[in-house]
Amino acid sequence: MRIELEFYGPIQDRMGGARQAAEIDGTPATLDALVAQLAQRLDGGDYLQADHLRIAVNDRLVDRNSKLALAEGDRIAFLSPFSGG
Amino acid sequence: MRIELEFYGPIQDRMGGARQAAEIDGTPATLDALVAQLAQRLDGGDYLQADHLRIAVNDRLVDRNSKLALAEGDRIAFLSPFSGG
Amino acid sequence: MTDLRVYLTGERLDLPALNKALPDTETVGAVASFTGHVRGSDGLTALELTHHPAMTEPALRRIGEIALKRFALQALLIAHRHGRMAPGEPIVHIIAQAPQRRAALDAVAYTIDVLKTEAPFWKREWRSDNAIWIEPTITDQVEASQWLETET
Amino acid sequence: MTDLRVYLTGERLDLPALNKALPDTETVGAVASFTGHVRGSDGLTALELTHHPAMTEPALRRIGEIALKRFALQALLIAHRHGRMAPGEPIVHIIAQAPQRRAALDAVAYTIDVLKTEAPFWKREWRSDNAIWIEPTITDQVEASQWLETET
Repeated sequence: MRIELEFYGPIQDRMGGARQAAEIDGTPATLDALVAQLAQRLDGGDYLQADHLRIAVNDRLVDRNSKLALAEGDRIAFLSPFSGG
Repeated sequence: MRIELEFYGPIQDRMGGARQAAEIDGTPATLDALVAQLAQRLDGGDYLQADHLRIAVNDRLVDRNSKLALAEGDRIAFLSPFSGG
Repeated sequence: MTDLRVYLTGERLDLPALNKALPDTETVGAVASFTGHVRGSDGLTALELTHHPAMTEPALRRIGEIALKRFALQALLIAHRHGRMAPGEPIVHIIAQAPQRRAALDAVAYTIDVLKTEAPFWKREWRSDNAIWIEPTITDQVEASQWLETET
Repeated sequence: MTDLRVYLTGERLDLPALNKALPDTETVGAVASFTGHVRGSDGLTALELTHHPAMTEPALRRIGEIALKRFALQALLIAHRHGRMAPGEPIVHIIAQAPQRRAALDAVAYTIDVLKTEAPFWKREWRSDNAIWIEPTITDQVEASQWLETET
Protein backbone atom coordinates (compact mmCIF):
# COMPACT_ATOMS: atom_id res chain seq x y z
CA MET A 1 0.00 0.00 0.00
CA ARG A 2 1.26 3.43 -0.91
CA ILE A 3 1.01 6.32 1.55
CA GLU A 4 2.21 9.93 1.62
CA LEU A 5 4.63 11.18 4.25
CA GLU A 6 4.78 14.85 5.19
CA PHE A 7 7.39 16.59 7.32
CA TYR A 8 6.86 19.91 9.10
CA GLY A 9 9.56 21.97 10.74
CA PRO A 10 13.21 21.02 11.38
CA ILE A 11 12.50 17.36 10.62
CA GLN A 12 12.44 18.36 6.96
CA ASP A 13 16.19 18.81 7.04
CA ARG A 14 16.71 15.29 8.42
CA MET A 15 14.32 13.62 6.01
CA GLY A 16 15.54 15.56 2.99
CA GLY A 17 12.37 17.43 2.14
CA ALA A 18 8.78 18.23 3.01
CA ARG A 19 7.16 15.13 1.54
CA GLN A 20 7.81 11.73 0.10
CA ALA A 21 5.81 8.66 -0.83
CA ALA A 22 6.30 5.35 0.98
CA GLU A 23 5.36 1.75 0.22
CA ILE A 24 3.97 -0.14 3.25
CA ASP A 25 3.85 -3.91 3.86
CA GLY A 26 0.62 -5.30 5.26
CA THR A 27 -1.64 -3.17 7.43
CA PRO A 28 0.12 -1.95 10.60
CA ALA A 29 -2.39 -2.16 13.48
CA THR A 30 -1.14 0.90 15.35
CA LEU A 31 0.66 4.11 14.53
CA ASP A 32 3.64 2.74 16.49
CA ALA A 33 3.80 -0.28 14.21
CA LEU A 34 3.68 1.91 11.13
CA VAL A 35 6.42 4.16 12.47
CA ALA A 36 8.58 1.13 13.31
CA GLN A 37 8.25 -0.08 9.73
CA LEU A 38 9.12 3.37 8.33
CA ALA A 39 12.07 3.62 10.72
CA GLN A 40 13.61 0.53 9.12
CA ARG A 41 12.73 1.37 5.59
CA LEU A 42 13.63 5.05 5.17
CA ASP A 43 16.96 6.83 5.11
CA GLY A 44 17.23 8.52 8.52
CA GLY A 45 13.99 6.79 9.48
CA ASP A 46 15.15 6.10 13.05
CA TYR A 47 14.45 9.73 13.86
CA LEU A 48 10.72 9.20 13.22
CA GLN A 49 10.56 7.32 16.53
CA ALA A 50 11.69 10.39 18.50
CA ASP A 51 9.26 11.12 21.33
CA HIS A 52 9.03 14.84 20.71
CA LEU A 53 7.52 14.47 17.24
CA ARG A 54 3.76 14.68 16.94
CA ILE A 55 2.07 12.67 14.22
CA ALA A 56 -1.07 13.46 12.25
CA VAL A 57 -3.00 11.08 10.04
CA ASN A 58 -4.88 12.95 7.31
CA ASP A 59 -4.48 16.21 9.27
CA ARG A 60 -5.61 14.87 12.64
CA LEU A 61 -3.21 14.38 15.55
CA VAL A 62 -3.12 10.73 16.58
CA ASP A 63 -1.58 9.04 19.62
CA ARG A 64 1.21 6.65 18.78
CA ASN A 65 -0.47 3.70 20.44
CA SER A 66 -3.88 4.29 18.91
CA LYS A 67 -5.34 1.84 16.42
CA LEU A 68 -4.79 2.54 12.78
CA ALA A 69 -7.00 1.71 9.78
CA LEU A 70 -4.61 2.76 7.08
CA ALA A 71 -5.88 3.19 3.52
CA GLU A 72 -4.16 3.74 0.21
CA GLY A 73 -3.08 7.35 -0.20
CA ASP A 74 -3.39 8.28 3.49
CA ARG A 75 -1.21 11.19 4.55
CA ILE A 76 1.01 10.73 7.59
CA ALA A 77 2.53 13.98 8.85
CA PHE A 78 5.49 14.14 11.24
CA LEU A 79 5.51 17.43 13.12
CA SER A 80 8.57 18.86 14.86
CA PRO A 81 7.87 20.65 18.16
CA PHE A 82 5.79 23.75 17.49
CA SER A 83 7.30 27.20 17.88
CA GLY A 84 4.67 29.78 17.10
CA GLY A 85 3.91 33.22 18.46
CA MET B 1 -1.09 78.20 64.87
CA ARG B 2 -3.48 77.89 61.96
CA ILE B 3 -3.25 75.00 59.49
CA GLU B 4 -5.32 73.83 56.54
CA LEU B 5 -6.98 70.42 56.50
CA GLU B 6 -7.82 68.67 53.24
CA PHE B 7 -9.96 65.58 52.77
CA TYR B 8 -9.82 63.32 49.72
CA GLY B 9 -12.29 60.58 48.92
CA PRO B 10 -15.10 59.21 51.09
CA ILE B 11 -13.71 60.94 54.18
CA GLN B 12 -15.13 64.17 52.73
CA ASP B 13 -18.62 62.96 53.57
CA ARG B 14 -17.69 62.33 57.21
CA MET B 15 -15.85 65.60 57.67
CA GLY B 16 -18.47 67.66 55.86
CA GLY B 17 -16.38 68.90 52.97
CA ALA B 18 -13.08 68.87 51.12
CA ARG B 19 -11.25 71.37 53.31
CA GLN B 20 -11.36 73.32 56.54
CA ALA B 21 -9.02 75.42 58.61
CA ALA B 22 -7.95 74.33 62.11
CA GLU B 23 -6.34 76.10 65.06
CA ILE B 24 -3.59 74.07 66.74
CA ASP B 25 -2.24 74.38 70.30
CA GLY B 26 1.51 74.26 70.70
CA THR B 27 3.68 72.34 68.25
CA PRO B 28 2.81 68.64 68.12
CA ALA B 29 6.06 66.66 67.85
CA THR B 30 4.69 63.89 65.65
CA LEU B 31 1.92 63.44 63.15
CA ASP B 32 0.25 61.11 65.67
CA ALA B 33 0.18 63.88 68.25
CA LEU B 34 -1.31 66.32 65.77
CA VAL B 35 -3.98 63.81 64.75
CA ALA B 36 -4.81 63.13 68.41
CA GLN B 37 -5.35 66.84 68.95
CA LEU B 38 -7.55 67.15 65.85
CA ALA B 39 -9.50 64.06 66.91
CA GLN B 40 -10.57 65.81 70.08
CA ARG B 41 -11.18 69.16 68.55
CA LEU B 42 -13.13 68.48 65.34
CA ASP B 43 -16.66 67.24 64.78
CA GLY B 44 -16.24 63.60 63.72
CA GLY B 45 -12.53 63.95 64.41
CA ASP B 46 -12.21 60.45 65.90
CA TYR B 47 -12.31 59.08 62.39
CA LEU B 48 -9.01 60.81 61.56
CA GLN B 49 -7.25 58.18 63.69
CA ALA B 50 -8.48 55.33 61.47
CA ASP B 51 -5.54 53.18 60.32
CA HIS B 52 -6.58 53.00 56.71
CA LEU B 53 -6.24 56.74 56.10
CA ARG B 54 -3.00 57.99 54.62
CA ILE B 55 -1.81 61.44 55.56
CA ALA B 56 0.17 63.97 53.54
CA VAL B 57 1.86 67.09 54.83
CA ASN B 58 2.15 69.71 52.11
CA ASP B 59 1.52 67.05 49.45
CA ARG B 60 4.01 64.51 50.77
CA LEU B 61 2.94 61.25 52.39
CA VAL B 62 4.18 61.06 55.96
CA ASP B 63 4.27 58.17 58.45
CA ARG B 64 2.12 58.75 61.50
CA ASN B 65 4.99 58.28 63.90
CA SER B 66 7.40 60.52 62.03
CA LYS B 67 8.58 63.80 63.53
CA LEU B 68 6.71 66.91 62.58
CA ALA B 69 7.95 70.49 62.24
CA LEU B 70 4.62 72.15 61.69
CA ALA B 71 4.47 75.73 60.40
CA GLU B 72 1.70 78.24 60.04
CA GLY B 73 -0.42 77.52 56.96
CA ASP B 74 0.82 73.94 56.47
CA ARG B 75 -1.61 71.72 54.62
CA ILE B 76 -2.48 68.36 56.17
CA ALA B 77 -4.35 66.05 53.80
CA PHE B 78 -6.30 62.99 54.95
CA LEU B 79 -6.59 60.48 52.12
CA SER B 80 -9.18 57.71 52.03
CA PRO B 81 -7.96 54.40 50.57
CA PHE B 82 -7.14 54.88 46.90
CA SER B 83 -9.30 53.33 44.22
CA GLY B 84 -7.89 54.16 40.82
CA GLY B 85 -7.72 52.29 37.55
CA MET C 1 17.10 52.92 26.25
CA THR C 2 14.18 53.02 28.63
CA ASP C 3 11.26 55.28 28.12
CA LEU C 4 8.51 56.20 30.59
CA ARG C 5 5.44 58.18 29.52
CA VAL C 6 2.86 59.25 32.06
CA TYR C 7 -0.31 61.06 31.02
CA LEU C 8 -2.87 62.27 33.52
CA THR C 9 -5.76 64.02 31.84
CA GLY C 10 -9.34 65.19 32.20
CA GLU C 11 -9.92 64.55 28.48
CA ARG C 12 -11.14 61.29 26.98
CA LEU C 13 -8.18 58.93 26.40
CA ASP C 14 -7.42 58.53 22.70
CA LEU C 15 -6.37 54.87 22.60
CA PRO C 16 -5.24 54.72 18.95
CA ALA C 17 -3.05 57.78 19.52
CA LEU C 18 -1.62 56.33 22.75
CA ASN C 19 -0.88 53.06 20.94
CA LYS C 20 1.29 55.03 18.54
CA ALA C 21 3.03 57.07 21.26
CA LEU C 22 5.81 54.60 22.05
CA PRO C 23 8.57 54.20 19.48
CA ASP C 24 8.39 51.07 17.31
CA THR C 25 11.95 49.87 17.56
CA GLU C 26 13.19 46.64 16.08
CA THR C 27 14.55 45.43 19.41
CA VAL C 28 11.07 45.31 20.98
CA GLY C 29 9.89 41.71 20.83
CA ALA C 30 6.81 41.95 23.03
CA VAL C 31 4.13 44.54 23.70
CA ALA C 32 1.44 44.02 26.31
CA SER C 33 -1.37 46.38 27.19
CA PHE C 34 -4.27 46.82 29.54
CA THR C 35 -7.25 49.14 29.26
CA GLY C 36 -9.80 49.66 32.01
CA HIS C 37 -13.20 50.98 30.95
CA VAL C 38 -16.19 52.30 32.88
CA ARG C 39 -18.44 49.27 33.09
CA GLY C 40 -22.10 50.10 32.62
CA SER C 41 -24.35 48.50 35.22
CA ASP C 42 -27.71 49.10 36.94
CA GLY C 43 -28.47 52.47 35.49
CA LEU C 44 -25.00 53.92 36.02
CA THR C 45 -24.95 57.48 34.74
CA ALA C 46 -21.29 58.28 35.17
CA LEU C 47 -18.12 57.32 36.99
CA GLU C 48 -16.24 60.21 38.55
CA LEU C 49 -12.55 59.94 39.34
CA THR C 50 -11.04 62.48 41.67
CA HIS C 51 -7.27 62.80 41.80
CA HIS C 52 -4.90 64.75 43.99
CA PRO C 53 -3.73 67.83 42.10
CA ALA C 54 -0.10 67.52 43.22
CA MET C 55 0.44 63.91 44.29
CA THR C 56 -1.18 61.74 41.63
CA GLU C 57 1.13 62.29 38.69
CA PRO C 58 4.32 61.74 40.75
CA ALA C 59 2.76 58.56 42.16
CA LEU C 60 2.07 57.23 38.66
CA ARG C 61 5.60 58.14 37.65
CA ARG C 62 7.06 56.33 40.66
CA ILE C 63 5.05 53.19 39.93
CA GLY C 64 6.24 53.38 36.33
CA GLU C 65 9.87 53.77 37.27
CA ILE C 66 9.74 50.76 39.55
CA ALA C 67 8.04 48.67 36.86
CA LEU C 68 10.57 49.72 34.20
CA LYS C 69 13.41 48.56 36.39
CA ARG C 70 11.83 45.48 37.96
CA PHE C 71 10.81 44.00 34.60
CA ALA C 72 13.74 45.39 32.57
CA LEU C 73 11.33 47.08 30.16
CA GLN C 74 12.27 49.04 27.09
CA ALA C 75 9.30 51.38 27.47
CA LEU C 76 6.19 51.88 29.56
CA LEU C 77 3.19 54.13 29.05
CA ILE C 78 0.63 54.90 31.76
CA ALA C 79 -2.34 57.07 30.78
CA HIS C 80 -4.99 57.78 33.40
CA ARG C 81 -8.16 59.77 33.13
CA HIS C 82 -9.78 61.86 35.85
CA GLY C 83 -13.13 63.62 35.97
CA ARG C 84 -16.55 62.37 34.96
CA MET C 85 -16.81 59.50 32.48
CA ALA C 86 -19.75 57.82 30.75
CA PRO C 87 -20.14 54.01 30.69
CA GLY C 88 -17.79 52.54 28.08
CA GLU C 89 -15.20 55.31 28.30
CA PRO C 90 -11.58 54.33 29.01
CA ILE C 91 -10.23 55.11 32.49
CA VAL C 92 -6.68 53.83 32.23
CA HIS C 93 -4.41 52.55 29.46
CA ILE C 94 -1.08 50.86 30.10
CA ILE C 95 1.44 49.64 27.52
CA ALA C 96 4.69 47.80 28.26
CA GLN C 97 7.41 47.00 25.72
CA ALA C 98 10.10 44.43 26.44
CA PRO C 99 12.40 42.04 24.63
CA GLN C 100 10.47 39.02 26.01
CA ARG C 101 6.77 38.35 26.53
CA ARG C 102 6.87 37.43 30.23
CA ALA C 103 8.36 40.82 31.19
CA ALA C 104 5.80 42.76 29.16
CA LEU C 105 2.83 40.76 30.48
CA ASP C 106 3.96 40.87 34.10
CA ALA C 107 4.76 44.59 33.93
CA VAL C 108 1.24 45.42 32.77
CA ALA C 109 -0.32 43.27 35.49
CA TYR C 110 2.00 44.82 38.09
CA THR C 111 1.25 48.38 36.99
CA ILE C 112 -2.54 48.07 37.04
CA ASP C 113 -2.59 46.08 40.29
CA VAL C 114 -0.30 48.49 42.12
CA LEU C 115 -1.85 51.62 40.63
CA LYS C 116 -5.26 50.59 42.01
CA THR C 117 -4.14 50.90 45.61
CA GLU C 118 -1.04 53.13 45.41
CA ALA C 119 -2.03 56.04 43.16
CA PRO C 120 -4.23 58.70 44.77
CA PHE C 121 -7.52 58.39 42.92
CA TRP C 122 -10.99 58.13 44.36
CA LYS C 123 -14.04 56.81 42.54
CA ARG C 124 -17.67 57.79 42.77
CA GLU C 125 -20.50 56.15 40.88
CA TRP C 126 -23.32 58.42 39.83
CA ARG C 127 -26.88 57.21 39.24
CA SER C 128 -28.76 60.30 38.15
CA ASP C 129 -28.20 62.66 41.12
CA ASN C 130 -27.01 60.09 43.65
CA ALA C 131 -23.33 59.42 44.15
CA ILE C 132 -21.69 56.62 46.09
CA TRP C 133 -17.99 56.28 46.77
CA ILE C 134 -16.39 53.07 45.54
CA GLU C 135 -13.94 51.70 48.06
CA PRO C 136 -11.10 49.42 46.97
CA THR C 137 -11.99 45.74 47.30
CA ILE C 138 -10.14 43.14 49.32
CA THR C 139 -9.15 41.56 46.02
CA ASP C 140 -7.56 44.84 44.93
CA GLN C 141 -5.56 44.96 48.14
CA VAL C 142 -4.47 41.34 47.91
CA GLU C 143 -3.40 41.64 44.28
CA ALA C 144 -1.38 44.78 44.96
CA SER C 145 0.21 43.40 48.11
CA GLN C 146 1.43 40.27 46.31
CA TRP C 147 3.63 42.50 44.17
CA LEU C 148 4.56 44.92 46.92
CA GLU C 149 5.63 42.36 49.48
CA THR C 150 8.35 41.08 47.21
CA GLU C 151 9.53 44.60 46.48
CA THR C 152 11.53 45.32 49.59
CA MET D 1 -22.41 36.94 24.57
CA THR D 2 -19.01 35.48 23.83
CA ASP D 3 -17.15 36.23 20.68
CA LEU D 4 -14.09 34.46 19.24
CA ARG D 5 -12.21 35.84 16.24
CA VAL D 6 -9.33 33.92 14.72
CA TYR D 7 -7.31 35.33 11.86
CA LEU D 8 -4.48 33.41 10.20
CA THR D 9 -2.91 35.35 7.40
CA GLY D 10 0.13 35.72 5.18
CA GLU D 11 -0.39 39.50 5.08
CA ARG D 12 1.09 41.99 7.52
CA LEU D 13 -1.11 42.27 10.64
CA ASP D 14 -2.93 45.62 10.77
CA LEU D 15 -2.91 46.28 14.52
CA PRO D 16 -5.11 49.41 14.56
CA ALA D 17 -7.74 47.58 12.48
CA LEU D 18 -7.56 44.51 14.74
CA ASN D 19 -7.94 46.75 17.80
CA LYS D 20 -11.23 47.94 16.34
CA ALA D 21 -12.46 44.47 15.37
CA LEU D 22 -14.04 43.53 18.70
CA PRO D 23 -17.29 45.26 19.65
CA ASP D 24 -16.97 48.07 22.22
CA THR D 25 -19.78 47.15 24.54
CA GLU D 26 -20.52 48.94 27.79
CA THR D 27 -20.32 45.73 29.81
CA VAL D 28 -16.62 45.24 28.98
CA GLY D 29 -14.62 46.53 31.93
CA ALA D 30 -11.18 45.25 30.99
CA VAL D 31 -9.25 44.75 27.78
CA ALA D 32 -5.81 43.17 27.72
CA SER D 33 -3.62 42.57 24.71
CA PHE D 34 -0.34 41.07 23.65
CA THR D 35 1.63 41.60 20.46
CA GLY D 36 4.71 39.60 19.51
CA HIS D 37 7.06 41.22 17.01
CA VAL D 38 10.04 39.93 15.06
CA ARG D 39 12.98 41.03 17.18
CA GLY D 40 15.91 42.27 15.12
CA SER D 41 19.25 40.83 16.22
CA ASP D 42 22.69 39.97 14.81
CA GLY D 43 21.97 40.78 11.19
CA LEU D 44 18.62 39.00 11.06
CA THR D 45 17.19 39.38 7.56
CA ALA D 46 13.80 37.80 8.10
CA LEU D 47 11.80 35.44 10.27
CA GLU D 48 9.82 32.82 8.41
CA LEU D 49 6.82 31.14 9.97
CA THR D 50 5.54 27.96 8.41
CA HIS D 51 2.09 26.75 9.38
CA HIS D 52 0.13 23.61 8.62
CA PRO D 53 -2.39 24.36 5.88
CA ALA D 54 -5.21 22.38 7.50
CA MET D 55 -4.38 22.07 11.20
CA THR D 56 -3.20 25.49 12.35
CA GLU D 57 -6.40 27.48 12.21
CA PRO D 58 -8.45 24.83 14.04
CA ALA D 59 -5.72 24.65 16.69
CA LEU D 60 -5.90 28.42 17.23
CA ARG D 61 -9.66 28.19 17.41
CA ARG D 62 -9.51 25.39 19.98
CA ILE D 63 -7.08 27.35 22.16
CA GLY D 64 -9.37 30.36 21.90
CA GLU D 65 -12.47 28.39 22.85
CA ILE D 66 -10.79 26.99 25.93
CA ALA D 67 -9.57 30.46 26.95
CA LEU D 68 -13.02 32.01 26.46
CA LYS D 69 -14.54 29.45 28.76
CA ARG D 70 -11.76 29.13 31.33
CA PHE D 71 -11.56 32.88 31.93
CA ALA D 72 -15.25 33.68 31.32
CA LEU D 73 -14.31 36.18 28.63
CA GLN D 74 -16.70 38.36 26.69
CA ALA D 75 -14.53 38.26 23.59
CA LEU D 76 -11.17 37.04 22.38
CA LEU D 77 -9.23 37.81 19.23
CA ILE D 78 -6.24 35.80 18.01
CA ALA D 79 -4.47 37.02 14.88
CA HIS D 80 -1.38 35.13 13.70
CA ARG D 81 0.85 35.79 10.75
CA HIS D 82 2.64 33.21 8.63
CA GLY D 83 5.24 33.59 5.89
CA ARG D 84 8.33 35.75 5.80
CA MET D 85 8.53 38.81 8.07
CA ALA D 86 11.07 41.60 8.43
CA PRO D 87 12.43 42.67 11.85
CA GLY D 88 9.84 44.78 13.67
CA GLU D 89 6.81 43.23 11.95
CA PRO D 90 4.07 41.81 14.18
CA ILE D 91 3.78 38.01 14.34
CA VAL D 92 0.82 37.59 16.66
CA HIS D 93 -1.80 39.86 18.24
CA ILE D 94 -4.14 38.73 21.00
CA ILE D 95 -6.94 40.75 22.63
CA ALA D 96 -9.14 39.60 25.52
CA GLN D 97 -12.22 41.42 26.82
CA ALA D 98 -13.71 40.61 30.21
CA PRO D 99 -15.73 42.23 32.97
CA GLN D 100 -12.70 42.15 35.32
CA ARG D 101 -9.01 42.83 34.81
CA ARG D 102 -7.63 39.55 36.17
CA ALA D 103 -9.58 37.46 33.65
CA ALA D 104 -8.47 39.62 30.71
CA LEU D 105 -4.81 39.66 31.80
CA ASP D 106 -4.67 35.93 32.53
CA ALA D 107 -6.45 35.02 29.30
CA VAL D 108 -3.89 36.87 27.21
CA ALA D 109 -1.00 35.23 29.08
CA TYR D 110 -2.66 31.82 28.72
CA THR D 111 -3.30 32.24 25.01
CA ILE D 112 0.22 33.29 24.06
CA ASP D 113 1.87 30.73 26.34
CA VAL D 114 -0.24 27.83 25.08
CA LEU D 115 -0.18 28.94 21.45
CA LYS D 116 3.63 28.79 21.47
CA THR D 117 3.71 25.05 22.02
CA GLU D 118 0.24 23.89 20.92
CA ALA D 119 -0.39 25.60 17.58
CA PRO D 120 1.43 24.08 14.61
CA PHE D 121 3.87 26.76 13.56
CA TRP D 122 7.55 26.43 12.86
CA LYS D 123 10.06 29.26 12.84
CA ARG D 124 13.16 29.82 10.77
CA GLU D 125 15.55 32.73 11.10
CA TRP D 126 17.15 33.96 7.91
CA ARG D 127 20.49 35.74 7.79
CA SER D 128 20.97 36.57 4.12
CA ASP D 129 20.79 33.11 2.50
CA ASN D 130 21.27 31.01 5.62
CA ALA D 131 18.28 29.71 7.53
CA ILE D 132 18.22 28.08 10.96
CA TRP D 133 15.20 26.53 12.59
CA ILE D 134 14.20 27.98 15.97
CA GLU D 135 13.18 25.24 18.37
CA PRO D 136 10.87 26.01 21.29
CA THR D 137 12.77 26.78 24.48
CA ILE D 138 12.46 24.95 27.78
CA THR D 139 10.91 28.16 29.16
CA ASP D 140 8.22 28.00 26.47
CA GLN D 141 7.43 24.43 27.44
CA VAL D 142 7.36 25.17 31.15
CA GLU D 143 5.11 28.21 30.73
CA ALA D 144 2.65 26.31 28.56
CA SER D 145 2.63 23.25 30.78
CA GLN D 146 1.79 25.30 33.87
CA TRP D 147 -1.51 26.22 32.23
CA LEU D 148 -2.11 22.84 30.62
CA GLU D 149 -1.54 20.71 33.71
CA THR D 150 -4.42 22.36 35.49
CA GLU D 151 -6.68 21.94 32.48
CA THR D 152 -7.64 18.30 32.78
